[in-house]
Amino acid sequence: MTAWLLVAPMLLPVLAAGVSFTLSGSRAAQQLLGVVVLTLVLADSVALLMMAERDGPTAATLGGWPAPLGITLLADRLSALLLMVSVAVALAVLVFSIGQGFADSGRSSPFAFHPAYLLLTGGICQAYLAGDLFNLFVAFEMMLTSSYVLITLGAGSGRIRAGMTYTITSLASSLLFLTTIALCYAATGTVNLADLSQKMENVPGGLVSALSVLLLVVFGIKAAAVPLHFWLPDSYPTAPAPITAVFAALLTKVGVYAMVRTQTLLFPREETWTLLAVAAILTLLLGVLGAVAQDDINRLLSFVLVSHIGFMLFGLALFDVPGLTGTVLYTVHHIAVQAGLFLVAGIVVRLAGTASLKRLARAAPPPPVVAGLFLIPALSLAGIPPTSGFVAKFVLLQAGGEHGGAVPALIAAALVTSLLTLYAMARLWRAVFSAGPERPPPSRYPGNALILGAAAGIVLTGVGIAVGAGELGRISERAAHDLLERDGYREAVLGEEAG
Amino acid sequence: MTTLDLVMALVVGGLFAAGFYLLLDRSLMRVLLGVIVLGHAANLLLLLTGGPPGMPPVVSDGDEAERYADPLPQAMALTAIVITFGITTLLLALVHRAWQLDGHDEVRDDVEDRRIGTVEDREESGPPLPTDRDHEPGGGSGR
Amino acid sequence: MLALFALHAVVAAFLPWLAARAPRAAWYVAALPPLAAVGWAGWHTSAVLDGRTLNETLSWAPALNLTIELRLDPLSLLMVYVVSGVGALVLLYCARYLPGAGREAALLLLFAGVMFGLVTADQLIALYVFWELTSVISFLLISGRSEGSDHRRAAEQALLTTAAGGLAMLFGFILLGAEAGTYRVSELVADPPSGGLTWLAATLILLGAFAKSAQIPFSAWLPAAMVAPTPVSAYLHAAAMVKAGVYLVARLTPALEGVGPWRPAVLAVGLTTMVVAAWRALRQNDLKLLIAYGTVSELGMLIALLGAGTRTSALAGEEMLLAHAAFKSSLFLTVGVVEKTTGTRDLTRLSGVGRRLPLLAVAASVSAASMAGLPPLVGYLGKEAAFDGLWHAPFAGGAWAVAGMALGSLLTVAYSARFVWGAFARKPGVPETEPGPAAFGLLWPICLLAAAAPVLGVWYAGTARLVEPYADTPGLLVGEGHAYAVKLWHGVTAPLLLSVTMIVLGLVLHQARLPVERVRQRMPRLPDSQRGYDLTVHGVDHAATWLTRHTQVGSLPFYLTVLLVTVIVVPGGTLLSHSPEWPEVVGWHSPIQLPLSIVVLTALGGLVMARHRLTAVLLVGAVGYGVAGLFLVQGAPDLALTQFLVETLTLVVFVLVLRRLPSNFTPERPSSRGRLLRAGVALAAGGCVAYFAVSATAAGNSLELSETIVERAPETGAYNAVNALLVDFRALDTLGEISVLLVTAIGAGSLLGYRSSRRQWPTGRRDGSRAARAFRGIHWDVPREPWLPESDELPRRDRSLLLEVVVRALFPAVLVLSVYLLFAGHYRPGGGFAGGLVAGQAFTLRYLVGRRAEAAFPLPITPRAVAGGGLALAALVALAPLAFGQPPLYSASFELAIPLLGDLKVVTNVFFDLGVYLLVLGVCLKLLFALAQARDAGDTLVPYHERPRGVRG
Amino acid sequence: MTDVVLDVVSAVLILAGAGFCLLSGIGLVRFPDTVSRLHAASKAQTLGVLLVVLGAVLQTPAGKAPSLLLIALFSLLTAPVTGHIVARIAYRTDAVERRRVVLDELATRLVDEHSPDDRRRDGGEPDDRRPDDREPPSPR
Amino acid sequence: MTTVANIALVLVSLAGLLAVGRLAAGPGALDRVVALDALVTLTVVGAVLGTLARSDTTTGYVLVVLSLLGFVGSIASARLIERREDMR
Amino acid sequence: MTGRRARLRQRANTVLWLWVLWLLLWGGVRPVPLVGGLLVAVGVVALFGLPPVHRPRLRRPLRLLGLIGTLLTELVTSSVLVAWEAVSKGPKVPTGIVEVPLRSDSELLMASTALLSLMVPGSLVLEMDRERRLLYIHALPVRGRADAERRRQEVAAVERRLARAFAEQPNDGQPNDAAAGSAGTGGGA
Ligand code: NA
Ligand code: NA
Repeated sequence: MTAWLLVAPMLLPVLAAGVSFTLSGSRAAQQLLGVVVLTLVLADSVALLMMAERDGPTAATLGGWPAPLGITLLADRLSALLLMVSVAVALAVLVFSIGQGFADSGRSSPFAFHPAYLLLTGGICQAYLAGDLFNLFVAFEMMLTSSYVLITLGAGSGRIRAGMTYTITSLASSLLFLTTIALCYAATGTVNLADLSQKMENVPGGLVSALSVLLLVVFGIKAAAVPLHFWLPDSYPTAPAPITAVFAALLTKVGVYAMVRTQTLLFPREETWTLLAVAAILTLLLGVLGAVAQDDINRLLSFVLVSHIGFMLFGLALFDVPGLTGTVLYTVHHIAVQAGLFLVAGIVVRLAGTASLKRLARAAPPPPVVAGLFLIPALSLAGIPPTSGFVAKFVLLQAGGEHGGAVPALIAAALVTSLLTLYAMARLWRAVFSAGPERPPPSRYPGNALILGAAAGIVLTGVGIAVGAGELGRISERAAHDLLERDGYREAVLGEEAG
Repeated sequence: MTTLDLVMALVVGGLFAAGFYLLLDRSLMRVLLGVIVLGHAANLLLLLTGGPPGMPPVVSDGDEAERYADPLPQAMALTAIVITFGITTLLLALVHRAWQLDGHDEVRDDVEDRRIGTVEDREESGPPLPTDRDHEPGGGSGR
Repeated sequence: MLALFALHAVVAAFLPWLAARAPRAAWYVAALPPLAAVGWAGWHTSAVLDGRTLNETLSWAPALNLTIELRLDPLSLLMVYVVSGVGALVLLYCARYLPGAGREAALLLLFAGVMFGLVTADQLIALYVFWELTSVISFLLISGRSEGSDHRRAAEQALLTTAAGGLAMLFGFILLGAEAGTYRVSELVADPPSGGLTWLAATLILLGAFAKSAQIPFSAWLPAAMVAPTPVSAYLHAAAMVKAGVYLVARLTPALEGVGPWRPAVLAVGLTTMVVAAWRALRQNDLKLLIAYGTVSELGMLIALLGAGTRTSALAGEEMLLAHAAFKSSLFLTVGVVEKTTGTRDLTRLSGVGRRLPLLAVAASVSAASMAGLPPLVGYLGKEAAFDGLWHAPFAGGAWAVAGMALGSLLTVAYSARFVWGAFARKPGVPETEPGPAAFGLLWPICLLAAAAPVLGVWYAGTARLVEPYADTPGLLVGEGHAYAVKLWHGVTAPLLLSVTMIVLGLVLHQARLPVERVRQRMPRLPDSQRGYDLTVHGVDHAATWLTRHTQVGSLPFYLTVLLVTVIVVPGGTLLSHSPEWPEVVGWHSPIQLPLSIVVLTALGGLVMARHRLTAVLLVGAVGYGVAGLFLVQGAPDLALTQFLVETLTLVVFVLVLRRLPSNFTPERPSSRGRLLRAGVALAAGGCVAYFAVSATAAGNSLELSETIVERAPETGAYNAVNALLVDFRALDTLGEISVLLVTAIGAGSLLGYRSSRRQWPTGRRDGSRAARAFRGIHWDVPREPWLPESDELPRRDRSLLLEVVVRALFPAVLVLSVYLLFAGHYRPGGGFAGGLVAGQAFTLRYLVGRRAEAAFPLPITPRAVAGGGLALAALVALAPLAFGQPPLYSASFELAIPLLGDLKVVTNVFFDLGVYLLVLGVCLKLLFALAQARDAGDTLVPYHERPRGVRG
Repeated sequence: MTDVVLDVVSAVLILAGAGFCLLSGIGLVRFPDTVSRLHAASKAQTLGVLLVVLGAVLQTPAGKAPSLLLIALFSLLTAPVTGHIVARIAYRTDAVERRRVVLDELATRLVDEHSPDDRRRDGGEPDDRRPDDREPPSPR
Repeated sequence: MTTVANIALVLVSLAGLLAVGRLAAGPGALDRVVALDALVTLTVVGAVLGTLARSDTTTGYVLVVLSLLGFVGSIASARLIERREDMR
Repeated sequence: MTGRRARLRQRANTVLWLWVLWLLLWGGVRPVPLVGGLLVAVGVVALFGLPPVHRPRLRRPLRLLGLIGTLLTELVTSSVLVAWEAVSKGPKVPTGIVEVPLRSDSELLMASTALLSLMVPGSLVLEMDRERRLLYIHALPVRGRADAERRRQEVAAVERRLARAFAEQPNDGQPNDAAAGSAGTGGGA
């Protein structure tokens, strides 16, 4: 049964995508199928989390072939947690896009959105559960290729240009990933992660370090860590709000997840600390300063996204239980919050007809409910207590507080970033929610219940993360523990003789 | 275990170098060619990691397993080839669409990045800039 | 305590709803929770003062050190009286002042609740939580709902300043917590940390307190925040929020007064602020700004007193804190009434208001007197203690402190006088103001607050009982055996004389305001913290735009160059630095690799030089075929087969797209410097990868897995180990891969499917030889027979009898070949992919001859259904074992005994492969259909290079 | 004995086939125009494949030979088609070095046929002209 | 036999190099098409020789596909060249 | 023969060809491929069948084999010729374009003639004129009229022998004369 729970998050969306593609004639059927399947996957992910929480890392090999012969899927606390939050967000975004009518409006190809979206979700799920480096690559490709399609769907000129930037950079990263897999295989003769983590111990140290760093670069591109981030602010903002939301919330996080997974499992003795710390500081500061410099609401949020990847690198750089706990929590929180903000930004842009802060400042403010929906994730992003952002950030800072050396610099960068994020959010608030000279207030909200409901759902997810910080904190801490104690993972995959 | 031979190292390096060179171009078509070449490079490398040339891994009775070429990199490379093919067609469609819309398939610089001027033209002051972006989903083309 | 906090929040949630229905009653309801808090505090007062503290805990996330610990001790008690008492009165005042403002009511009440939480928090992180919440609520209150940009900026400034301080403070808390091993305040005070980074923690915490309490240089936000409605200012900026910093200092002084920078910083900043802000208050004409500066000044004094770390100064600080809350909020509320009744707060336009509003004038004067420190008011009690405490200070620098305090008092007296004079006095030359009637509902809260001054002053014993327990905290210094008692009369002491002197001098200063103003005009300007704030923000903006402009340049080649350089420098550098020696390499393993390598490298060389698209496409095809050859040499016929098929299909798709593109690349040629750089980076990256490859293969992998695969492949029914991997061992990869293929077909179909095209490359021109031209009109080679029915759609000169005949013969053969490959994959090179690709090529062939793939595919199912169905079939085969209690992707094998044929072995993974086949075929068809569609759409357009310059952009 | 004969025959066939391949390569490089080079390229496609495959067939067990025969069959079927189509297009696009053409009966015929421009002037055969044959409007 | 096959391989390889030379040199696009087509055929010949040299019996089926479909790309490219004078 | 029967016969022929192909691919006649091949062949023809065309029947297969044998010898000799031209003349090789009139009106025969003559090195079919039944052959080397005439005869011979093998009667026993006026007139453009 474990195997079924593990494989369903990928198989169901893939099956549904196939069916959805053939169903292209019927929009309603596609919509229903999408929502039903993602709901099922959400339920599945909850079950996985409960299982992982109870039993620790749980693996299944497919087709009845033992690892490393067959492909291993594995859920531990980290992957199940991220899976659950990601699927929840994906579901909410799907509802949002159905409400917004985006899913229907690709004029040339109304059939394209749903299958692509389902495959995107399937790829994301698979990436979290993959216990095999090459399978992870395939999952990435599913996810990324779907994203190439989604970002260029219904495309005008600007989006094509942005799509080029996004696609080409991602492709470069994918090709590097494939190359790295080849190198890992060359050195070890396996691509199974658990097997790799054992065989990597026999590989000469210099090569291991280099492979570790190479993987960092590969996933750093996907995660948009500085200086590999440039593509993100140039591409995400042009996509429609739900697409941007799901990209921002999920794709970069999968990169972070892969980084955490591989670094902890394969290269535990590597001294990547300095590199990661430097990358974290640069990411935090360059990202947030970029946000401060923007005049476009979506670009601003994209830069904030880049910046906050730095927080996740922060915890990974510490490479201890408190630090990784922080990374886990921050990732979980950021998924919900960033998605929520992009969705609300989408509503704002839709209402005002512009994304420029300058022009938004002149426009009439959106209704208070939108302000409320904006405020909570915005404060969360800035790490203002008692939001989820604060919880996650606090855990990271606290983890950093235990270290000496150069860590205070990291903490200082994180604090400056928090402050500048707040500044950026305040600028947004000022532009969007102040009454400009164009006075006429919107008499009636032109959206519908689905849009607001979906946005509210995501925002409430963020609130839930803050409220449930106790339980989440416990899970995250154990997840971090599992990450550093690799024996659990190896035993789950390779059986008792591993270790 | 033998190392990669010099000739193959040269080919792999050459494929990567040429691929990267093309990837750095502004012409989307050249970039696409670069992606294809890099795909070849990665696949070849993957295959070469399986060791020196061997018999095709089609099992027949009485053969020793060592005689065969390593099948795993082959399977992985095959998967990667198909993926690269898919992406190639997608990019080609993108080239086509770019040309359809703009009359060129050049990867132009992002205009929004140019728009970051100075602090003085922040939202507090200065005349509003006209926006050329369409935020309506699906809109923008062909109208 | 938690219940009280919850009460605030719950009531606040209902206020907007209530206010819309009962504008005034909403405020009365709003006042209930703070009143309940005051009542609750009253109930527990004696117990708490006797040392029995109340504790409550809310477990939020204990694993993360996030617990809300609340504790009512004497200092908290004092603060509860201040924040809840004043809060209740302000809310009641608002019933008249801001009826129906539901949002403000909710926020103010919430604020009261948060302040209540803040002053009772016994855990640093909980304290920080409430602390930041006050900042946020103050931001929302100041900015208003849809006010102008000055409100927004003021709110933003307040938020940023206090949040910046808050963050510093949080850092300090974390360092302190790490040092002490606890975040509990009571434990910290009981066992103060001292070593390590405690000094840094203390400094950072002070930064937070200074920012929150508007100390120089962070003071600018408070005067700016005066744009808020007056009751908001009265509460936030007199009684509550700004007191948070003071409270924090008071809270931690017992623990940290001994830490290096604490006392000097507190005294220097506090007293400087006291003097400078008071000096500024003296020149304000806006009554509200006047008391705002006054507030800053008073806060400086409070910080200095409560941070000085002696028992007497703590007493003084507590007295003053109590006094200040009462008099300053009453004065703010007074300004509110004045403004509401007269329409102005400008003291140069007010005259004779005192006569018209006598009750207000009296109440305000009493408050002002308390502010000035006149006996027998509570302000006097505090100031006496302050002078005494500093006079007998058990630490160095006490004399400076006394001087600062004295100067500050002098100025305080002067601006107090200026306030009373400005608001109420008749001024020669100013027309008498005609204020409207002031509702009693506005006046009585002011009177009540004003009355607190004499009551607390005269009933000093009660006041002392309230303030002494904190001052007796063990951490505070008791100077020279001198136990100061709170009394109105201590006899004629040096502090008394000092106090009297300052009052007199202060009044003199007020009288001499005109000459003083002239002196001030000639003095150099003091550094302005507002200007400092503006410069900082501006600097950040500038730095941000500069940095972003120079990094986020928008150029994809630049980004990719950075990426490659990163790869070269970081992983490449790591490898080089670890293993400098080159491993032993052989020249080649198989001589046939040599010519193939030359083919590949030559084609590559041509490719990077090519300027024509078609040339490049053909060369990249050659590279692909060469690589396929290398695959064959390597012993990978499956791979070579797929590579070859893919290469051919790619070439076809390329060509079909190229029909509509210009022949040369755009842009034609990059700059030579750029090219050189690119070449350098690319060569370095290529070399880097090659070096990696050699090093990694030299590491020597284990052959264990590959041997297992070969040995166990027959168990899957597939003797071709590669096929066994694809359809069984690693079928999940295959499923993912065909998903990718499907989605690319979706994307390509959607991108090619636009009918908007205005652009098509013109076909044929008028040049060429006469013979060549002639062929445009000649169509000799048109078969009569319907060899391929769709080809009569073609331009007739494109037809070819030979081609049609051969394709007619080959088309079914190719399909048969594809089916063969599908089934042969188990035993030979082939499989679903190869089969599907070959089938796709059958239709490609028909498309090339007839330009209509639809005609070749006469079945009633669409390519979409073929592709989607293929994916669904593969996924279903993966799911099917569920019905039989087997793991996912399990492949069953059956022996079927069929008459005549003998035993037939069926392995279910064949159906998986069939799904792959169908999907690949469907994808190919989809592509062909989309390409056909794209071709048909649109008409002629002027090509890019021939358009006028301006249009190209 | 037969084995030796078989070996010798197949060696001769193979070497001859490979030799023709090489010669075709030389022709491909040395011939003056596209159509002539096409002649050379056809050599590899027909004779080279044929001889080498035949040589290989002699060395292969009977069960595996059919695949080789199919190679020969398909090569013989498809190569001429490519040759024809490419040659036709080469001629139509002037990829013929006319200085080396001593005799061109096709050109003679073409001269006899009236040119398309003339025909259009005459208004002849409008029905034969498909949309794709239209001349593009000149760029404005 | 292996020797014969190897000698033949050398000859075919030389032919392949000449073909790739033509492919790189052009000058016309049609020349490149011809060269590419020749290259594919030479690959088939070379592969047949290779299987002979290694007595590998599985690769032959790959070459069937190659010989059957090798001309698809050439025809597609040639057709393009006919339509687009600027691509010659 | 009715249309339906012709259709059936042609389809049966196609099925046969596909069946043989299948068996060749599997490399032997064993029960499973035999049945499977028939199924596949019938399936392909049923799903993707093409309209019937006029196809002359192959009456004398041995003649066809003989023709192919002759062609093979010709193949070798002319290959040597072309190869020699490549090595010796190279860039200076003289070529010619020769018009060949055909007798048969069967499209299959015309195509087969073209195909077979294409296999002979040194000749490429440049154009086909279906209506006038003409082939234009680019031949190499062609030094003059005589060479051209020889080529014309060679191709005509191929057609003749094909027609005999297929027992197809040429329309009028004479080369069609539509091109007679221009045939033989030389001169390049
Ligand atoms: Na590491
Ligand atoms: Na606005």
